[in-house]
Amino acid sequence: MIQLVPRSGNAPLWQIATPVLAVLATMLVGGLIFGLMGYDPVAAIRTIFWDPLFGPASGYSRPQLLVKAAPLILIASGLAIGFRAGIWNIGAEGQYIIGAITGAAVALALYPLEAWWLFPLMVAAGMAGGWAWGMIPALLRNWFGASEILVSLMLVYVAQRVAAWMAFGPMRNPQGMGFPGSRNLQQYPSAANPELIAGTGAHWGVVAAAFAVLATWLLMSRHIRGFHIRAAGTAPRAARFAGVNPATLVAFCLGLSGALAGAAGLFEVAGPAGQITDRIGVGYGFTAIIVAFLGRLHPVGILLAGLLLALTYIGGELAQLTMGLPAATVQVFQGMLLFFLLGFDLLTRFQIRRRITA
Amino acid sequence: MNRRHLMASAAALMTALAAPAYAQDEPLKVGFIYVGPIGDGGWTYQHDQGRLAIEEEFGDRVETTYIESVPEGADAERALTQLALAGNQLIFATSFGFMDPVINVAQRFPDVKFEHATGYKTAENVATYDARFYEGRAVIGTIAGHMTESNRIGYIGSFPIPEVIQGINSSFIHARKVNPDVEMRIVWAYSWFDPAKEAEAANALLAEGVDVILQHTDSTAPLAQAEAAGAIGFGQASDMAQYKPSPRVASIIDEWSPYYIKRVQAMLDGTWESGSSWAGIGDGEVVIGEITDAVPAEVKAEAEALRDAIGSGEYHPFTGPLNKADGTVWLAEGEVATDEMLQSMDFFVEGITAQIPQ
Amino acid sequence: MMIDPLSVFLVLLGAATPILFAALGELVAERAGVLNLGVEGMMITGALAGFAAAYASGNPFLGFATAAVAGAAISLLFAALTQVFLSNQVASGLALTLFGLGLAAMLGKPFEGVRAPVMPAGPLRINWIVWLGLVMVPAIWWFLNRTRRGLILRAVGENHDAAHALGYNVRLTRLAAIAFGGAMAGIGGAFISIATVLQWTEGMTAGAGWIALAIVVFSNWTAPGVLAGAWLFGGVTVLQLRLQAAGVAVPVQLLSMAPYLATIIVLVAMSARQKFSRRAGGAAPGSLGTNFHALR
Amino acid sequence: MTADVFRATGIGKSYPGVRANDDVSFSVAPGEIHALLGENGAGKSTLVKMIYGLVRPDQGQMFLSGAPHAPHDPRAARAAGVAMVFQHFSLFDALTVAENVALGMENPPPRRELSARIAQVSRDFGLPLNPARRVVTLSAGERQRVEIIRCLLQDPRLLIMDEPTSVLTPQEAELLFATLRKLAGQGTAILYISHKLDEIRGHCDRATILRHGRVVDSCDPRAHSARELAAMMVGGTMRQIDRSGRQAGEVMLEVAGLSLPAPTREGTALKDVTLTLRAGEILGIGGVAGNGQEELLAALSGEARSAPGRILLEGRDLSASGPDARRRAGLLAAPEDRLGHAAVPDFSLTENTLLTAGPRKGLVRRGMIDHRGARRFAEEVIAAFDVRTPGPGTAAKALSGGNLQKFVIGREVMQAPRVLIVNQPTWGVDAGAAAAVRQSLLDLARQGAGVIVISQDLDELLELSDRFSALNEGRLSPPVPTEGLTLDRIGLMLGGAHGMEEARI
Repeated sequence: MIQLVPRSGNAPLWQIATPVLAVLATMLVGGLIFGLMGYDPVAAIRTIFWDPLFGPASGYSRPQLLVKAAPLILIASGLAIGFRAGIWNIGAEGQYIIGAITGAAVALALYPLEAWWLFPLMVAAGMAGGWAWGMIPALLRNWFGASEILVSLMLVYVAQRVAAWMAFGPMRNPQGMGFPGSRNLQQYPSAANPELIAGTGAHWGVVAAAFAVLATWLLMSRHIRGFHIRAAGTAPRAARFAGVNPATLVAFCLGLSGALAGAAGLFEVAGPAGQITDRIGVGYGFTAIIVAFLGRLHPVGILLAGLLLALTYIGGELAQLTMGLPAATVQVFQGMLLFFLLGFDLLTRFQIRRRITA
Repeated sequence: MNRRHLMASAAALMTALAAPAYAQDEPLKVGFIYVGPIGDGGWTYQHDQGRLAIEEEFGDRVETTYIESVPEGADAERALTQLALAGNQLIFATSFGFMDPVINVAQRFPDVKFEHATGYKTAENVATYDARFYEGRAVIGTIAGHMTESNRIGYIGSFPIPEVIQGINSSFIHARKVNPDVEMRIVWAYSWFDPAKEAEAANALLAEGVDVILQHTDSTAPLAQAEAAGAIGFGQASDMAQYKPSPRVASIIDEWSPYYIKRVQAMLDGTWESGSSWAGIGDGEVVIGEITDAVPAEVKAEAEALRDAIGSGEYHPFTGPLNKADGTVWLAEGEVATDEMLQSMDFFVEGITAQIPQ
Repeated sequence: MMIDPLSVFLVLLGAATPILFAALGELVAERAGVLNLGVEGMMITGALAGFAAAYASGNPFLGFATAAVAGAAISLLFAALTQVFLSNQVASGLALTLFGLGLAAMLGKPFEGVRAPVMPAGPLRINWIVWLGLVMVPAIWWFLNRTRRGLILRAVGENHDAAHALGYNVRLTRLAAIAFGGAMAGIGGAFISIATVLQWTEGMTAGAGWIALAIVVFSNWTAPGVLAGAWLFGGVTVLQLRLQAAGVAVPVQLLSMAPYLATIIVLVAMSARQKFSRRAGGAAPGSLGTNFHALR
Repeated sequence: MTADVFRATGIGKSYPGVRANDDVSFSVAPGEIHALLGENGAGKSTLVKMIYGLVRPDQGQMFLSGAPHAPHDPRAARAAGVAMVFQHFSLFDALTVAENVALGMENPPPRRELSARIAQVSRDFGLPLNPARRVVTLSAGERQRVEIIRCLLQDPRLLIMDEPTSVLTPQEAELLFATLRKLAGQGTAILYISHKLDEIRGHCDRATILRHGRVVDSCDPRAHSARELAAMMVGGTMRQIDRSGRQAGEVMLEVAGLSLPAPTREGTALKDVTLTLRAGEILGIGGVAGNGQEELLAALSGEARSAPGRILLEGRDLSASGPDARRRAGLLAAPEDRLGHAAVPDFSLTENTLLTAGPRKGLVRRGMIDHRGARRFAEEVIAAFDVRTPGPGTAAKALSGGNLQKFVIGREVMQAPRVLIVNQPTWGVDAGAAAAVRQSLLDLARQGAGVIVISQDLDELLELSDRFSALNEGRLSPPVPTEGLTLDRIGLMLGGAHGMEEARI
């Protein structure tokens, strides 16, 4: 008989070991599946996990890791704070979209004005948009007790339709020959979010992501508000006793994660994506949830997890390119990764003992 | 500034990587990026059929690769770059939303040729191609006009963009030509592919008394619904032959193979040049699938005659006199619409009572 | 222009069926205290498995049976994670959705482009599965409120510690509820592939699973409420399209948001009722979303 | 010995690191009310869980009416004729009385018949209940009736009651004992768990006393004084408490007309609470659980805010202030629930100091945490209050109840509060720790602070406090001096019969 005994303290070793174990298990089982599908498992795993970093074209894909990971890390940093407090914002995708729209709206409204302050203003507008979209579930929860999980999720669909409306209507490029989509902000110097140092992939979003990791780490480990958030997540009554107002906390967490998601949306629309289209949301908001969990809701973990998931995306593309693996395999892979992580997570919370049955 | 950085980074990349030089004895590498999965049974499926046709035609002289389900925006840019870095000399980007990414990547890889479907931006090494789907819609419009008993034709639109509006106008004009009592009911699905939504849209139309359904969305769901209601419809993008002989009485097939083969041949011959191709029935890019026996012989003959007239160039589906829906004159007697007029079409012709949503 | 309400109703019956099944299944799981966000993943699994079986056998009903089994089977992944490994239910559910979507897309390749057998119409020319869905509503209501098993299930969801103390097997009850939820979601997904579209394409459930989750909350955790929610959601969707089809100039973009906004509004109304009224009936199950671990 | 309804021989049960029961043997005769007496943690609960099939013993045997009794789950135990009334976790709030009863039965009759039987049994035993009501709407006493009726309907041979009176007023408890008597008269054996000595002396026929998992004695409780029983329970003589040197000084805290709505559906509204607390004084507040104790503590600690002018500390109006501001002003509190309310179970002791000691100890400056300072303070508390733990890095949940309670009380006391409010300061704490906690409260008062002790332990209140008030359905009775107060009078106060309050509802 196997018996689970709750651990009395935290198990820092397991906290680090479980994600590593999860990745290894995913590689193992993933390789098995590839083998069954008739692909060379070793080559597939190598293509996904090794080639983007050290393969022949890694000079290009390494910076791309940053480009792909930046929005994930930015969003996940915010989400993790809420998750720590037991506040489930799973609508970051919507906040991302709205942030992109409000940020781009500033640029499009002022086009073709060139000014140094335009881009900072766009960032502020993007964050404000994401914040506002995040505040909707926060206020509905505080006022009426509505589940923020479902409200934030429903708002993703609303945001997608707002994006389509914008792309076809108010924001449509007047020089776009009737096609949907806004002007391309990459071609509007004051509004663009370019690569800062050539060949690194680093744009302002990458800088912001790095800053977000640092700031959330400071918040969670050094600031009393972070302490309150952590307390509220594991012992809500104790947090209230410590002086935490739950409603304020809900608003803070949803607002902050919304603002970060909004910022991610803005950096994306002004940089790599370039324009508002009806498909501006590409799922970063949902993938960031995985990143947050994979990173154990810890800023440094999120940094690594964001890079790891970016790796699976880019590696997955490479695997399509070089081996003809179907695109869906990446999704299966990410799902498995999360499954394994959640499963192995048991080891951080429980000790496994063998019980001698009489 | 933005542009300069991009260029600089591209230059750095090129020197760093020294992409494999194209040698005559090696096969020509041709890459594709698709917006959907190749199994969508519609748009992407047909492009992939074109890719297979290249392999069939050229055998060992070409090597094709593809990346499917690539979101528009930043991911497209990366996928295109990956294809270029992998040594592909000719790259087909098969969705409108890939337009700006194609232009960006093309600047960084001046030696690689790009082909972008349905867009309007070209460059030295970027050609565009599209098909005159409205020609095919004239033919099925004719069939629809004859076949409807309720004099109500339904049309499921995807998005209100010129390409779709051309199709609606073209089919309506020709349905009215053979049946002056015809009305057209239009439902926008706001999706290219959402089977459940398309089914609901078809049902909404059927409930309005429509007995012929035209669709500019890619799933077979409307045909399935039409069949259950005893109405008819047409295959879209692919032949949808599994619904023969009824409800699918004919189809408009996107046949990209002739163009793809032509362009690959040009690459092999060293005669590739940029340009904008907009070919139709005459070039075999728009194919009317088998008109089944569910259609009376004389209607079938009339439709085939129209097809041939369009194919040979003796008839243009948009020939005056034609008025806009608001009653103003669009084309005078005998006047033929120019391509520019068609490409920015944003109005319905006289007789359609519906509004184009903004 | 008038729109015939009966015809709207007939269309919405079909449109509401996938979410009705999925939401009824999730209702049972949630009444047992399990929040499974993997509905979308289970639906798409059912859509593929059901289609594959219907196509291979030529019998759509066998397809639905297979879909139920497949949905239940994949839900056991979630069950194992949450009931055995005691993982967080929100994260596990999301993982299930992600995994299900990917797995179905991967395994579905051979079934692309083929057509499902046509289903024989049921009584009143309404699909048999639509009827089944309608029957499931009172059946589940009866099960939950009038049977001993249903009582135990509700007890487990309401207070798992007390249920355990009384000797009921919390884990087994929840496993069964999760599997039932999976089976129902599987049937719901299969309705899309077998009865609506008659074809398999990846991602074809297009978010229906999430709607189902919202509808459970909307329903205030009752079976008749789920039916009302599914009909309202289906109704708004259908009506929106009907208005377009009837040529009424409607702001399509705004109307396409309507089902989601309506869900939010009702969600808020329900939550407010539960929050402000001291005697409101049937609020969220007490142990919803929390895992149970007994030291033996 | 076959005449016994229940007999246990040599029962043993171990958990990792704990020997919960060791060689426990005792028996219960038909018609006997048999007390299991012991401190919290003495192994009473584990023992009855084994009888009820929730836990399986490692060693030993049990017999029910002579037949071996080894239930593998509670349903088997119920089938064998064992019924149990739990202290916690046993009712389903959202379900009706009838449904709750049905869940506790093996083969419940159809709904209508069951409702009729519930009505009948509740009439027979004088425990009125409406079977169709949802449990969430019932009072604590009514909830217990549900449990009891659930047991009675099964005609049990052995009825186990786990601390049933902790939620009852003395009057309600009397009613309960009358019911138990009636039942015992019909031949049912009753196993009664409590640590309330007077209750056991008044109503039980025999007592088995447990200490550290072992049976230390067995006696007729009626033949012993409470002090003797306590000595058996604790093992040795009780430490004397030093009450000397206290003098009431300036008014420290004034609460005037404090009314607050119930925070949750199950909570209690506070109704017009008024009190005055002087420096150096200890005010005891008694009451049956669930009559507003938690709500009163929350209103004073700042977890719940009130209208202006309701709460004044040394003349300063703190009604609208949050916990932080109140702590800064010197109004501190220690709630009842150690794990999850007074402390975060997963956090280290160092981190747990930050829960309350930030403002007064300067552990948080401009929002940033002084971890080193927090650790130092945690170490001071550990040293001063003799908290047995490997160090301040230990998680709160790893401490025993008594040690954590010493830490929690110490954390507040060492911040030198002007006024300290504690709720159930010694609940579930071993005697040594309880004495230390009580002494620290007395010392605090002696140093000039005002102390409010909220407790359900009347002995504790009589021992500590200068004045006594009773809390009943959210109303606080006017205080009376503790000197010369009888248990009878307290019982009346707890039941709400304190004269003037009766008139207005």
